[in-house]
Amino acid sequence: MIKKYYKRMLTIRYFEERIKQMYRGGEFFGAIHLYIGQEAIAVGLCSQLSDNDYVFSTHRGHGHYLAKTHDTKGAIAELFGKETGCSHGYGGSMHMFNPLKGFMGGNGIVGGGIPLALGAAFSAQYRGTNEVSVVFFGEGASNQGTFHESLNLAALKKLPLIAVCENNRYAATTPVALSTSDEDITKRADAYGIKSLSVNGNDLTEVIAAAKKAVKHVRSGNGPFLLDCKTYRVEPHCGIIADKRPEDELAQWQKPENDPLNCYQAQHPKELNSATVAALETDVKYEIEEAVEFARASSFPKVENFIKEFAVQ
Amino acid sequence: MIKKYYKRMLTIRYFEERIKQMYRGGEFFGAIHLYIGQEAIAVGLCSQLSDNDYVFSTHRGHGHYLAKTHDTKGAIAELFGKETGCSHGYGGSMHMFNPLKGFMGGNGIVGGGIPLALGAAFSAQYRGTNEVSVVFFGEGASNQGTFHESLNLAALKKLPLIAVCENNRYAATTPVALSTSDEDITKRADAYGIKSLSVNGNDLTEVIAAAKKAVKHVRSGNGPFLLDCKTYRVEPHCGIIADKRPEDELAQWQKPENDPLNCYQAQHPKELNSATVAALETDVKYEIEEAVEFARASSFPKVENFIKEFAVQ
Amino acid sequence: MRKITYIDAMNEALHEEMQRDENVFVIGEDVDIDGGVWNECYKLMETFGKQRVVGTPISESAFSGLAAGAAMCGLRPVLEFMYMDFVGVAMDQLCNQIAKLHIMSGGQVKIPVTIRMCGTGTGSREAAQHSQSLEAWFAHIPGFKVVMPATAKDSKGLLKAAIRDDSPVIFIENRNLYYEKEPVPEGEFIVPIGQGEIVREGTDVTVVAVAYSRHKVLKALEMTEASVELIDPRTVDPLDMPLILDSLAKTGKLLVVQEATSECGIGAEIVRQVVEKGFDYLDCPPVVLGGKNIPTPFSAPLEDHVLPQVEDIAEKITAFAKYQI
Amino acid sequence: MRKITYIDAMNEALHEEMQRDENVFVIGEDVDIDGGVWNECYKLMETFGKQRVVGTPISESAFSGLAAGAAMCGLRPVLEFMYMDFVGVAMDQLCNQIAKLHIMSGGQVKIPVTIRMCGTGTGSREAAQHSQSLEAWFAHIPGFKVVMPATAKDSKGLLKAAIRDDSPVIFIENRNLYYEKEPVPEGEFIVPIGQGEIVREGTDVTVVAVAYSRHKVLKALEMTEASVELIDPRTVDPLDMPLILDSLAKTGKLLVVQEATSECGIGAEIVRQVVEKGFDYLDCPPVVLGGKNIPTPFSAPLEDHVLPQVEDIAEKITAFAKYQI
Ligand SMILES: Cc1ncc(C[n+]2csc(CCOP(=O)(O)OP(=O)(O)O)c2C)c(N)n1
Ligand SMILES: Cc1ncc(C[n+]2csc(CCOP(=O)(O)OP(=O)(O)O)c2C)c(N)n1
Ligand SMILES: [Mg+2]
Ligand SMILES: [Mg+2]
Repeated sequence: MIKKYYKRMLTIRYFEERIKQMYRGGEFFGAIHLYIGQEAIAVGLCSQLSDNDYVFSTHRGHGHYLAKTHDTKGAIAELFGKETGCSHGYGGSMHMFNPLKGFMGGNGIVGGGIPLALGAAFSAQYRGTNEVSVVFFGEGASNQGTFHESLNLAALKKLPLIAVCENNRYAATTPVALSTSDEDITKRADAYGIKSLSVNGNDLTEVIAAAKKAVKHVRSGNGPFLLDCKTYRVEPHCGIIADKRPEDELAQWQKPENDPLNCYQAQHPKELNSATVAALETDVKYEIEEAVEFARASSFPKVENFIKEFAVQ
Repeated sequence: MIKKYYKRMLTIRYFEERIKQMYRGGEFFGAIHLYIGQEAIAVGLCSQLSDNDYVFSTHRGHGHYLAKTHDTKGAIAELFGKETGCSHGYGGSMHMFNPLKGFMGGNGIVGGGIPLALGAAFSAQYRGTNEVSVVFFGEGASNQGTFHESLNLAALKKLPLIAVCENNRYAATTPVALSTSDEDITKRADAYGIKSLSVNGNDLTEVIAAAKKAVKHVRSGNGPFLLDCKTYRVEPHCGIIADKRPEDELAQWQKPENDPLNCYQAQHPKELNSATVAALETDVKYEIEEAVEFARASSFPKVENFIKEFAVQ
Repeated sequence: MRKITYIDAMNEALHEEMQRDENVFVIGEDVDIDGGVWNECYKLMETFGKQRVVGTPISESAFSGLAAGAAMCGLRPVLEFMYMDFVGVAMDQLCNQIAKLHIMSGGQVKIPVTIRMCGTGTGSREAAQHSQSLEAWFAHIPGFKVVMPATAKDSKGLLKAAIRDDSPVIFIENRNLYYEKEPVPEGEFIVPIGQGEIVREGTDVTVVAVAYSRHKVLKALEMTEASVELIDPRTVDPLDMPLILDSLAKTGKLLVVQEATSECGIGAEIVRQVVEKGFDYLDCPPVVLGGKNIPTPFSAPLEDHVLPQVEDIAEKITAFAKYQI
Repeated sequence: MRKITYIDAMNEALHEEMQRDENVFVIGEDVDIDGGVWNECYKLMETFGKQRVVGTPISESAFSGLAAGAAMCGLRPVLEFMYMDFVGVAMDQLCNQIAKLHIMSGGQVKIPVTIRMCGTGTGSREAAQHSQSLEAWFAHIPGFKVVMPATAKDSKGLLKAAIRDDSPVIFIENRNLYYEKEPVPEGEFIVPIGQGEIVREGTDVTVVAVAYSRHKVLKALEMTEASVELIDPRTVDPLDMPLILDSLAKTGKLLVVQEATSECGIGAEIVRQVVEKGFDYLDCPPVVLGGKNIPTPFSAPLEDHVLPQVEDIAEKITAFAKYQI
């Protein structure tokens, strides 16, 4: 398990590094928002879910996608706009989909996915399955009206929803102190009578433990749960935006003990000794290069099919 | 003061009774939402405001209008759609305006006025005046996204806003338990670090005391304040909607001790002895009949002016 | 034929479709209590229970999104806005989520949501925030179908078609029609989306009447000698252009009547398509008679002034009929 | 003439107007940090301080309402949406509040709010939720003016006009133009709202190019022999119909090019007005070349297919020019 989880975080990390490089090289276009530094949250949550459970993601969704589906090829091909992409090239970075694996899409609208996640939770309740619905969102999104409406509604209907706030301290260039009047999002959960937990989102062990609790609570029909995960966005917000955060702050968060991968490795020196990690790194790199080749070799979707399938008139 | 406050409540009560009668008689049209049973809240709050302070109202706004402006004539004429109405006939029941008296309009959209009220508070801060901005809304409205966004923003910017929730236990036909996952709205204020108080909204003395505190807090630059006023909507939601609430519940709330007028009278047996009350009743009735005559005698707004003033093209 | 009201006809459709398909459920404010504020959900709660008749707080964004997410998982929600005017608070969930999820997923998810816009209409003195007919907003956004039944029969047949359709359908109701009894066939029937109806045949002028305007035009016809071909498009997106063009081939003259403001409305769209596809049929300039470009005022004479009245329509038709090339 | 970028031109307008009138302030996400994400607020914070350069949480409804309320009290807010596509979350505050407060109050309050729709545009592979041109939504709602500058000069002149206007103005920017240097006169100038511009004179065909399409049409002109009169309407509500009609009187042929979907778009509105007011000028059917009726897909070849390309425009123009009555 430990190796597996580490490998998943590593896959996300290397995926994002590779993407960044190719994006800068002009190999593909569109907006990309990198997940580097937040890997433990996606991996920790998804470690407790099955393919039947649902994940709703955000604009910063590559990590969620990989953690839920393990589909590196589909993800890269999607970024390239290829027909082998997980959304057949129609979605791109912000709209990866894989409903067969329970991945219900990213979202280009901040806070836009929270109401959608209610629906999957509702469907589980309606059919009497024990599926759960997980929605990721940033601390910035927690100030959108949809957050409030959805949490109240989830609580009223006791829906099996896990709301995961990734508090990475910034919304684009705005620091959390200027966006969120009380940074402690669990207080918002309290206001609706929703159970919650705050965790160090960069410590996979903590996240897994919290995710276990949340999933158990929700699967047993006790209604929604909120997880407040403290983390940090290491990269700039996205491709085009200048990043002028304080250097010492950046340095602080890049220290080994604050990096989710290093932190997890330090906790498991035996299972994740340097030989093992080196081997994993080789594996993951190989897998990603394979996926890059796959994406490059794939074709673009055909305009003719497009018209047939989607045109209304 | 006691007589004055009582008279204000009485004016609202009789106004609404008269309106109901005329509406049923087909004398005017449109939606009307009566304020009967909630008089103490509007009167209590407005007792602490000057003409320079702002009030933003709702679909159920006659009481707020009268308490803030004392303009019975303008209100009735507006309901009749006459050019002497407080919105010159353009607004009707849900859109009474009187900016000179600080009455910034009703609203046909539930939760729609809360963001607007931020703006008046912002303007006070911007200009460095000590005006306060008061917004009324129902417990139903507290589940709209605008409530959440506005309170967070008000707290962040320390705006001089008083948010007054009139929890009258119903939103149209939906009881509060089915709309608001935790009925205690002050918990929501807590989530944003906003100071708040819960009061018996049918007890004018309590409301006045709370309003004093709130106004003092806000005027001194300490940021927003939330008042949670427990009350009950005695009449049906509006003209067209069936009302099938439990008879015992209705009876309970119509008991003298729960009626804001009776309650206040009982607290002040001397100042509000039966002779005084009878005299006030006569006065108020006369005033309202005068306003009705005024409204009836007024003209409709002229289509020609309308076109000149408002047509864009 | 038996006569029932528009609202009861829709209520029948809901009963039938919920019976037929256990994935159909209704969601909206007050739908679970006393049959909903318009009586549109009469007896649904008693028959189908609260898991399928879902009352909500006043949280239109959240419950619209809930419907979309449920649809992604295979359910078929019928979602209610108490008045069409309130849709502003949920436009993102409708237009960026519901309308686009199918294509953004590369076709992997379907969003068979029926979105009932209740209480649409004018003339009852409800002022600017309760008087809008916003079909053009949705016709402009790819991904929706938009229907506007103007009779009890169509209200039933189109609601059933909408619920069975795999695309999101905006279903726009008119409050002035709710409680009038009209002939409606017994039992099952569907009115196909995309099919207009010739209400009256005629040879001088083609009048396309959107939604409630159908009734105003019928009244106007009593005041004119002209031979009018009256078309009710019933679906405004996609439009039944063949029907309109065939009629124009005969009459050469087009008047569109709608309650929405003319600017960028359905009438403008009909004109765009008509001139592009049937320019040679036209004997005179097509005209749209719509709401004036002013938010609807409360006062009766002003409201009446802003909206096309029966007399205005009759006058326009007569002038059109007289028009010589 | 000096050359500066579209974004710097708007930034100049903000500096000048904030200097001129202390009631003008800007509000939106990230506007207070590093000059905003588009650099549109460069140095505003340093110059005017945080009471007049108001950063907000991602709460578009709340801060749009804040702007409206502040305007009711006499301030003149300039409100920013980071992308036009995000406006869905605030449509109620915009269309039911900002557009209607003036009339609902019987004229007692004014709402001089400028609403900047930043980041509008297509072609940069940002997919369905970041590629919409929603001017038609606002043109359809009475109470707004809607402008769409397509040059650096107009971006400055129209922004100043918008800020000084007492009505709410929807100001739609195009992200593809942001960082290109173009000639802009020094100092103060205003481009009046409601005035189109003849970009090229010609005699065969009138092409009305909405916003960014102006640049596509200019490229297309290099591929055709036709003598084209190119009009940039600049304001799409109210439209400068005299300018368009005068041109049509000369050419008899109308092509509208826009990025928004054609259904119920500005092009349809132009056609509606043109046929109503200038039917006899028309030698052939007016055509709108707009976005296809499909949410914009991500993949490059699909996105290009959905939007009018330079070649499509050139082809249409050539065909139009050849068209004989
Ligand atoms: C409704 C809306 N407003 C603004 C944006 C632009 N935007 C995209 S991401 C972002 C910041 C989001 O911050 P947060 O929710 O904390 O997520 P993070 O980017 O930190 O992961 C903003 C403002 C948007 N996409 N949608
Ligand atoms: C956005 C929106 N949704 C729904 C409505 C219809 N509506 C009008 S009043 C009302 C109930 C409001 O309840 P509450 O906020 O508690 O105020 P109350 O009527 O009890 O005073 C509803 C649902 C509306 N006007 N606006
Ligand atoms: Mg963040
Ligand atoms: Mg209530």
